Amino acid sequence: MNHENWSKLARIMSKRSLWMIHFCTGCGAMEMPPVMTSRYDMERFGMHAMATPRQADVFLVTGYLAVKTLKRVVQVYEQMRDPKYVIGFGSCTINGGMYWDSYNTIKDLSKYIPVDVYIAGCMPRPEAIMDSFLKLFDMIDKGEAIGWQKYHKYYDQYKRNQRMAFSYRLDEVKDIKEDDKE
Amino acid sequence: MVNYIDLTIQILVAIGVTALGFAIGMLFNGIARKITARIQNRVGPPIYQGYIDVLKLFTKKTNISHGWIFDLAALFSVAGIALAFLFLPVAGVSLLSGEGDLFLILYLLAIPALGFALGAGASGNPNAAVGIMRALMTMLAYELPLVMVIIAMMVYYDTTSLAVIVQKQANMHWAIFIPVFFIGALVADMALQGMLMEKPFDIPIAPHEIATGPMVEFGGKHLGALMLYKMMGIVVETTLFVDLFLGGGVILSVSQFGWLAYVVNFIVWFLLILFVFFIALLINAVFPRFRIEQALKFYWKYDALVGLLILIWIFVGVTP
Amino acid sequence: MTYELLEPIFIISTALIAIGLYGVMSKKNILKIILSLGLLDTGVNILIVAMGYIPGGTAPIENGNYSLYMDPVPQALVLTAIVIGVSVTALALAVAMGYYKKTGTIELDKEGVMKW
Amino acid sequence: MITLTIAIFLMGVIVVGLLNKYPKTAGIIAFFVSLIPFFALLSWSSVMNITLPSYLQFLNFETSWQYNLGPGTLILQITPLGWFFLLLLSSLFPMVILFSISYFRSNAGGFYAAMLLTMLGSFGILLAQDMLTFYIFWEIMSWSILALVIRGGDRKAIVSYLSFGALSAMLILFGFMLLYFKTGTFVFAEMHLDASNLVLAAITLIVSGFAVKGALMPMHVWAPHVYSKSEEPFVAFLSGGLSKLGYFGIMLFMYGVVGFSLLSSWGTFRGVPLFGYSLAVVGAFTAFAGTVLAVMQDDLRKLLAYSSIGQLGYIAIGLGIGTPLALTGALFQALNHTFFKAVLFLAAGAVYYRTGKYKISELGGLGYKMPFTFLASLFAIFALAAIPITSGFAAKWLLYEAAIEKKFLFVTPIMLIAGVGAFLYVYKILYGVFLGEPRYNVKEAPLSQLVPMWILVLPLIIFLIFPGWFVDLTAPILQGYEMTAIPHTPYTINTSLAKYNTLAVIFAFIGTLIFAFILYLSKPQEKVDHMDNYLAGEPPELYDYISMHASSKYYEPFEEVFYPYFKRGAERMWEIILAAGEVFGSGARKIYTGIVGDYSIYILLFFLIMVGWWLLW
Amino acid sequence: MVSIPPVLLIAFPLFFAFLAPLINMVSKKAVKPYTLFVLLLNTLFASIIFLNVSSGGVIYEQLSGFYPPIGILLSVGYLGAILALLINLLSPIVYISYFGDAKNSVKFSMLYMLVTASSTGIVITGDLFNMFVFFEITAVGSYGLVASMRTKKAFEGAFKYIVLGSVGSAFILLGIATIYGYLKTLNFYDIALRISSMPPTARLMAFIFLIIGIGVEAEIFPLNGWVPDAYEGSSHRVASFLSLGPSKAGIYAIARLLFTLIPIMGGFELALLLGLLTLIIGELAALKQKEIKRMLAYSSIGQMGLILVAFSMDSRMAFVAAIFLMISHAMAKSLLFLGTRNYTVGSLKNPFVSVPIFIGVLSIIGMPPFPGFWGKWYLMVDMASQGFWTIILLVILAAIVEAVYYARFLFKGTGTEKSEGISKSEMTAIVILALLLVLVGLFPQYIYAPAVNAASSFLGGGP
Repeated sequence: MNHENWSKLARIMSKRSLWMIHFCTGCGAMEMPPVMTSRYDMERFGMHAMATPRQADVFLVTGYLAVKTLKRVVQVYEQMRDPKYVIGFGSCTINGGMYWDSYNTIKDLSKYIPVDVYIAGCMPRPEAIMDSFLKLFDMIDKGEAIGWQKYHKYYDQYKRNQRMAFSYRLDEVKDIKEDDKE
Repeated sequence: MVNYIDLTIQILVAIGVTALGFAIGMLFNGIARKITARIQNRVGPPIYQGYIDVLKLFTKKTNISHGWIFDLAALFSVAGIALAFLFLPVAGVSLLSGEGDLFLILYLLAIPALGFALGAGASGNPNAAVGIMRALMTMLAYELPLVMVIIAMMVYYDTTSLAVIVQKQANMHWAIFIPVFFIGALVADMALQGMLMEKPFDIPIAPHEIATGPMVEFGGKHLGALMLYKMMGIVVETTLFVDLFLGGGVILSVSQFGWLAYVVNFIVWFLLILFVFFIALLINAVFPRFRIEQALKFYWKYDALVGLLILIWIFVGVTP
Repeated sequence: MTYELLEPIFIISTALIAIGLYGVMSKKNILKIILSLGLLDTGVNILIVAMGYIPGGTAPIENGNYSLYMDPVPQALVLTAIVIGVSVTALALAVAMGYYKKTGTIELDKEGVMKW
Repeated sequence: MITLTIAIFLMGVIVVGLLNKYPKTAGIIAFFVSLIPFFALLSWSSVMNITLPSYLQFLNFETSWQYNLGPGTLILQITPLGWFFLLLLSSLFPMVILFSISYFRSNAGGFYAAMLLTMLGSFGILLAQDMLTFYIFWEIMSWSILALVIRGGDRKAIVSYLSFGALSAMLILFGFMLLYFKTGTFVFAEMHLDASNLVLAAITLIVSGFAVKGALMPMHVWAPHVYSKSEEPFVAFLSGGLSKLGYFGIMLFMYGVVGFSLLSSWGTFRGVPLFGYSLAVVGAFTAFAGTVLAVMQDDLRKLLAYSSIGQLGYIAIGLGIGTPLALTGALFQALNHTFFKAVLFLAAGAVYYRTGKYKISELGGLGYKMPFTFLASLFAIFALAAIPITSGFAAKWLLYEAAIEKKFLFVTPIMLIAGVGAFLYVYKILYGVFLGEPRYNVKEAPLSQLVPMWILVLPLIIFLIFPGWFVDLTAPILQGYEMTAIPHTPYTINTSLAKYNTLAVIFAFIGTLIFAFILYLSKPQEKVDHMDNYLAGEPPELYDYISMHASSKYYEPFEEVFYPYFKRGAERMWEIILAAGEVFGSGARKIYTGIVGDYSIYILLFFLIMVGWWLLW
Repeated sequence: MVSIPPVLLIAFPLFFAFLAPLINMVSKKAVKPYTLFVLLLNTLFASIIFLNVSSGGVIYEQLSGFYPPIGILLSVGYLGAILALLINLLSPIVYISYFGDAKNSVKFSMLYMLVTASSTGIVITGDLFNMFVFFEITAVGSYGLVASMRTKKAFEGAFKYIVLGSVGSAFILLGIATIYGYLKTLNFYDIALRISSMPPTARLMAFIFLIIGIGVEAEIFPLNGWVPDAYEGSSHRVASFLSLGPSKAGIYAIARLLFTLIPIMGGFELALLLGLLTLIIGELAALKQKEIKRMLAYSSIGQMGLILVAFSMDSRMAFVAAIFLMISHAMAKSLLFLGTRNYTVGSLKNPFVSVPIFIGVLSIIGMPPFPGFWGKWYLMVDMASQGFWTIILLVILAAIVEAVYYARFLFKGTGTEKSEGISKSEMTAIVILALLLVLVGLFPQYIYAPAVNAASSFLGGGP
C-alpha cells in the first residue's frame, strides 16, 4: 500500500472514529449531554467522549478562555497525537463574545492553536454542534482539516503568541500568516 | 520424528484461530456498544465500529512512548492474550490445550495483565498507578470465588485439564445442568463480570475518576494493542466460562459428523459466548460502579461464601 | 555416754542461737545484727565445747596421772571458730564503719537498699 | 579432604576476621574459600547419578567422614537429599560473597567470618548422619546467623532472633532426646521407630523446631525483623539459602527418618497422613497470611521478608502432602525460591548501594537508570509470581496438581489466592522502585554486583525450558523414600490429571510475541519525558516540584479491608506469652527483697521445712 | 613426672599473700606483677598435680604430724584436681584485668591470693573441719573483696554477705558438732566409713545443717539472698572472680556431701528439687532485670541450680555434664562479668570485646561447640535415657528464658555505671577466657576422660 492510499485509509478511519475530548471552560458544556444522549446520539458516527488527550482525536474548546485556562488548553492540545482537530465552540472562542472587552480573556483562539471548525452562537444549539461534526467529517474526507499540520508549520508563531498571552501582552498577539496555504 | 506437515498445518490453524479470535473480539466490541446504545434508547455505532477504532489507532500519524518498558505493555498484552487463547479449547477444538491445563491458563492470563501493568507503571502517570492498583485488587477479589468453583469442578471431574473437562461434558451433559454447578455458574458469572471489567466492577478504568486509569498515557498504536488485548480478553474469558459450564459449545461429536460437527460446534460456541457476554452487558448497562473495597467485600463475603458452600458440597459428596 | 548433765548447756546454747537468729532476722540496725551474730557464734561454740565434755575429766594435758581427760578436738575447733568469729566480727564492724561513712546511718533501710 | 575443608573454613574465619580493616582483601579470600563446597558438590555428583567430566572434579572428596569427639562421634556422609540442598546453598553462597565485595566499603571482616561460619554449619547439617552432628552444626549455623543479626544492631531483630532461635533449638533438642530415649541411638540409619505416641510427639517437636527456621506462620515473627534490619547480602543468603535448611530438616525427619508409611500409621485422611495434612494447612495459612502482610509493607526488605514467608509456605504444603508429585513440587519451589529471592534481595541491596533508600515510597524510576538490575529482578519477579516464562510456574503447578490429586479442596484455593496476592506485592516493588518517576540520578550497579545477580537468574531460565532435568534430580531422593519420580521427558511433565509442555508454551509465546512485535513495529514512535503526562492539562513546570509517584500507601483500600484481621496477630501472641513469663519473673524477683532479715528468715524457714519434712517422713 | 605436695597449692599463695605488704614497701609497682607471678606459679603447681592425679590416682597427704583421723588429711581426687586446676588457671587470667586499674591496692592483691588459696583448699581437703576453715577464709576474703569498691552498694552487699555467711558458718559448725558428737571424727573417709553407725535422725540433722551451711556459699535457692546484692555491689572484676572461685568450691562441697559424706535416703531427690527451684527462680528473676550485673548474678544462680540438678541425677553421664557445666560457668561467667562494665552497643564495634562476649553468652545458653553445650547435652542425654521428661522440659524452658534475657543483654548493657572505655588488660583477659572456651568446646575429649574418672570415683564413694 503506498503512502497516498495509506493516508486515505487513515482519513477514512479517523473520520468514522473520532474520539473527542472536551475542555469545559465555560457554559457551553451544557450543550454536550444532549449531543451524546439519545436525542442526537453522536455515537452514531463512532464519536466517543474520551478522558485523556492521548486517546483523543478532536478537541472541543467550549467557551471563553482566560489566560490561565489557555495554558491548559495548549498543554492538552500538545499532548494530543496527530492527526488532531480542534473545534472552537461558541462565540467566545471566535471573538471573545460577551467578554470582548475583558482584559483577561483571549479573543481569538485560532491565534494560539489552529482551529478547524468554529461553531457560532452563544450558546450554540445541539443541532449546530452536530452540524459542525458533519462539517468536520467532510473536511477530513477532503483533506481540508489540516490544523495540526499548520501547527507544525507555524510552530514558532503560535508559540510566540502563546508567550505573549501568558505574559499579558495580549495586544502584541499577531495573526498567523497564511501566505503559503497549500 | 516430528511430522512437519502436521506441524505446519497446526501452526497455520493456530494463526487462523488467533486471527479469528481477534476478529470476534473486535466484533464483540461493536455489538456491545450497539446493545448498550439500544438499551439506552440510542441508535449506537455500526456493528463494525470495533474494527474501525483499532484500524484508526494503528493509522495514527505520531506515537509517543515513555521508554522501552512502556513498549513492553503493547507487546506483552497482545502476545499474552493470544497465548492464553491458544491454550483454550475453542468449540471442542483443542489446539494446545492438551499441552497445559487450567492452572496454566489462569497464569497465562496474568502475562498480559502484568505486561500491561508494567507499561502503565512506566508511564509515570499517577492515574495509571492508581488504576493498576485497582485492577490488581479487583483481580484478587474475583479470583477467590472463581478458583473455588474451578477447583470444585477439577475435583468433580478428577482432572485439571480444560480439554478433558470439555470432553467429559460432551460425553455426559453440560456442567450447568448439575445443580451444584448451576450455582457455581452463577458465582463464576459474577467473577466474570469482574474479569471483563464491566460495571459494577469497572473500577480500574473508571474514566470519570482516574481518566481510564492504566490506559491514561496510551495513544495511537499502543492503545490499539491494548484495545486488541481487551477485545480478545472478552473472547478468552467468555470462552473459559463456556468451556467450564456450557460444555465448550460442543453438541455434535466430530467422530460421528465429521466436518459438519466443526461448523455446528463453532456456531454454537459463538452463540454461547455471545450469550454470556450479553448477560454481562445487561448487568453493565444498569449498574453504577462499586468502590474498590466494596468490590473486594462483595466478592469475598457473598460470592466466596457461596463458593465455599459449593466446596463443602463437593467435599461431602466426592468420595476418594 | 551421759548427756543428762549437759542438758542445761544444750538449752543455753539453743537459746543463744535462737536469740542470735531472732536478732539477725528482726533488726535493722547493723550493730545489733553484728551483736546477734556474736550471740549465734557463742551459742554454737558452747555447744561444741560441751560435746567434748566428759564428766570428771580433766584438761587434756598429758601428764600421766589421769586417764580420763576431755576430748581435745572440740576445744581446738572452738578456738579456731572463735578466732574466725572475731575476724568476721572485725570485718563486719569495718564494713559497718564504711557504710556509716557513706550514708551517715547504721540502719539498713527498707527503701535505700538494693533489691529485686 | 573434609577435615581439610573444615580446617580451611575455620582458618578462613580467623584470617578474614582479622582483616577487618581491609574489606576487599577479606572479601576475595572469603570468595575463594566459599567455592570449596561447590567443588565438593561436583565431586559428589555420582550420588545423583550424574556423570561430570573429570576436569570438573579436580578435587576429590571422600563420601563419608568421621571424627571422634570422645563421648560422641561426628559422622558426615553425602546423601541425595543433602546433595540437592547443598546444590542450592553452595551455588548461592559464592555469588553472595562476590556481591558483598563491592557492597561493603568498610568493616567487613566480621561479616565474612560469620558468613563462612554459616556456610560451614550448613555444610555439616546437610551431610550429618546422626543427631549429635546435626545438632552441633545446626547450632553453629544458627548462632553465626545471630552474629550477623547483631551486626545489624536492631534490638527487636536480635531479641526475636535469639529467642526464637533458642526456642527452635530447644524444640529440636527435646525431640532428639525423645527419639534417643525411644531408640537408644543417635545415628539415623540405626533408628528403628514404631508407631508410638512418643515418636509422634518427637517428630512434631522436631518439625515445629525446624518450622522456626523455615518461618512457618506462628513461628515467623523473627523473620521480618531480621530481614529488614540486617545487611543485604546476608539477608539474600538467609532468605535464599539458610531458610531452606528448615525444610531440609523437615524433609529429612519426616520422610528420611520416620518415613511415609509410619506417618500414615497415625491416621490418614483421603490417603494423606494427618500429620502431613496439618503441615499442609499450616503451610497454606502461612502462604496466604504472608502474602497479605507483604502487600501491606512499605519497607522493601520487610515486603520481601513477608513474601519469603509466604513462598516458603508452599514448600511446607508440598512436604505435607507427601506424594512424589508434591515432594517434587516442594523441592522445585525450594530451588526457585533460593534463586529468585536471592536475586531480589541482592537487587534491593544494589538499589540501596546506589540510592541509600529502602522505603518503597521514597524510591522510583530506577528501571531506566539501572536497567540490568531491573531486568534481573524482573525475571525474579516473574519466577516469584509464577508467570510461565520462568521456572517459577512449574513448581507451583506441581504443587497445585499434587493438591488437586489428593483432593485438597480448601487448601488449593488458598494457594491460588496467595499466588494472585503475589501479583499485588510484586507490582508494588516494580512500580515503587523501578517504574514511574525517576527520582534519583544514579548509575547502574557495579559489575561485581550485576554478575552474581545474572548468574543466579540463569537456573530460573534453564529449568523453565527443561523441567524434566529437575525431575531427574529428584529421582534419587525419592528413591530413598521408596517412591518413584514422576513421569517426564526433558520438557514435559505428566501427572495423572494433566500435562505441562514447556516447549509448547515457549514456542507459542515466541510466536505470539513475534506477531505482537510486527504490530508494534508498524508505526514509528518518539520518546517523551515522564513529565509529559496527562494531568488534566496541568503543566507540571508551573510548580517547583510535584511528585507524581503514587507509591506511598499504594494499597490503602486493601489495608483498610485486611488490616483489622492481621493486626499484629502472631507477634501479639508471643508478646502475651513473654509478658506472662515476665509476670512470673517479677514474682521471682520479689523474693529478693534486699533485706538481710528476710534472707535469714528464708534460711530458718528452709531449716524448719527440712526438719518438718523429716518428721513427717 | 615431678611430684609436688598438694599442700603447696594452699600454702604457697597464703605465704606469699602475707609477703605482699613487704613487696609493697619495696616497690608499689611490683605488687601486681608479683601477685600475678605467684598465681601463675600456682597454676603450674595445679596443672602438675592434675597430671599426677590423672595418671596416678588420688593423692593423699597428711599434715601437721598427726596421723589421720586426728591429723588433717589432704586428698586430691579427680574432681578436686580438675577444679583446682580450673580455679588456679582462671584466677591469674582474671587478675590480668586488674592491671589496667589505676588504683594500686595491696590489700586487694592479698585478699585475691587468699581467696584463691582457700578455694583451692576446699576442693582438695580431706577433713571436714579443715573444709570449714577454708570456707571461712574464703568467705572473709570475699567479704573484703566485695567491700573493696568502698561504695554504699559495696558495703551493703558485703554486709549482707557477711550476715548470711556467718549464719551459714554457724550451721556448718552445728553440723560438724553433730557429726563429731556421734562419730568422734572429722576425717571424710572416717565419716564415710562409719556413717552407717550414726542414728538416722542424727545423720539427717547433720545433713540438714551442712547443706544449709554449704548451700549459702553454693548459691542454692532459699539460702542465696546475698548473691544478687553482693554481685551488684562489688566491682566487675570481683564479681568475675567470685563466680569462678568460691561458688565452684561451694558446689563441690555439696557434691562431696551428697555423694560421699552423708548419703541419706532422698538426698538426691532433695538436691534435684532444690536444683530445679534454684534454676527456675534464678532464670525467671533475671528475665525482667535491668541492672546487668544483677542479671548476671541471677543467671549465676540459675546455672548453679543446673549444676546441682546434674549432680542430683546420680549417674556418670550427668556427673560429667556437671563438670562441663562448671567449667563453662566459671569461664563464661567470669568473662561476662569482666566484659559487662562498659558493655554497650558501641563496644560491639571492637571485635576483641564483642566476639568474646558473644562466645561467653553462647556457652552459657548452651550452644555448640562450647563447654556449656556439652554440659547440657550430656545432662539431657542422661535424663533422656532415664526418661525424666518433666525435668528436661523445665531445663529447656529455663534455657529459652535464658536466651530471651541474654538477647536483651546482647543488644545493650542497661547498667547504670557510666560508660568508660574497656581497658587493654581487661580485653586481654576476656580474649584469653574466650579462647579457653573455644578450646574446651572444640576438644571436649581431653576433658571428658578425667571427668569420667572423677565421676566413677565419686559414684564409687571416693573423693
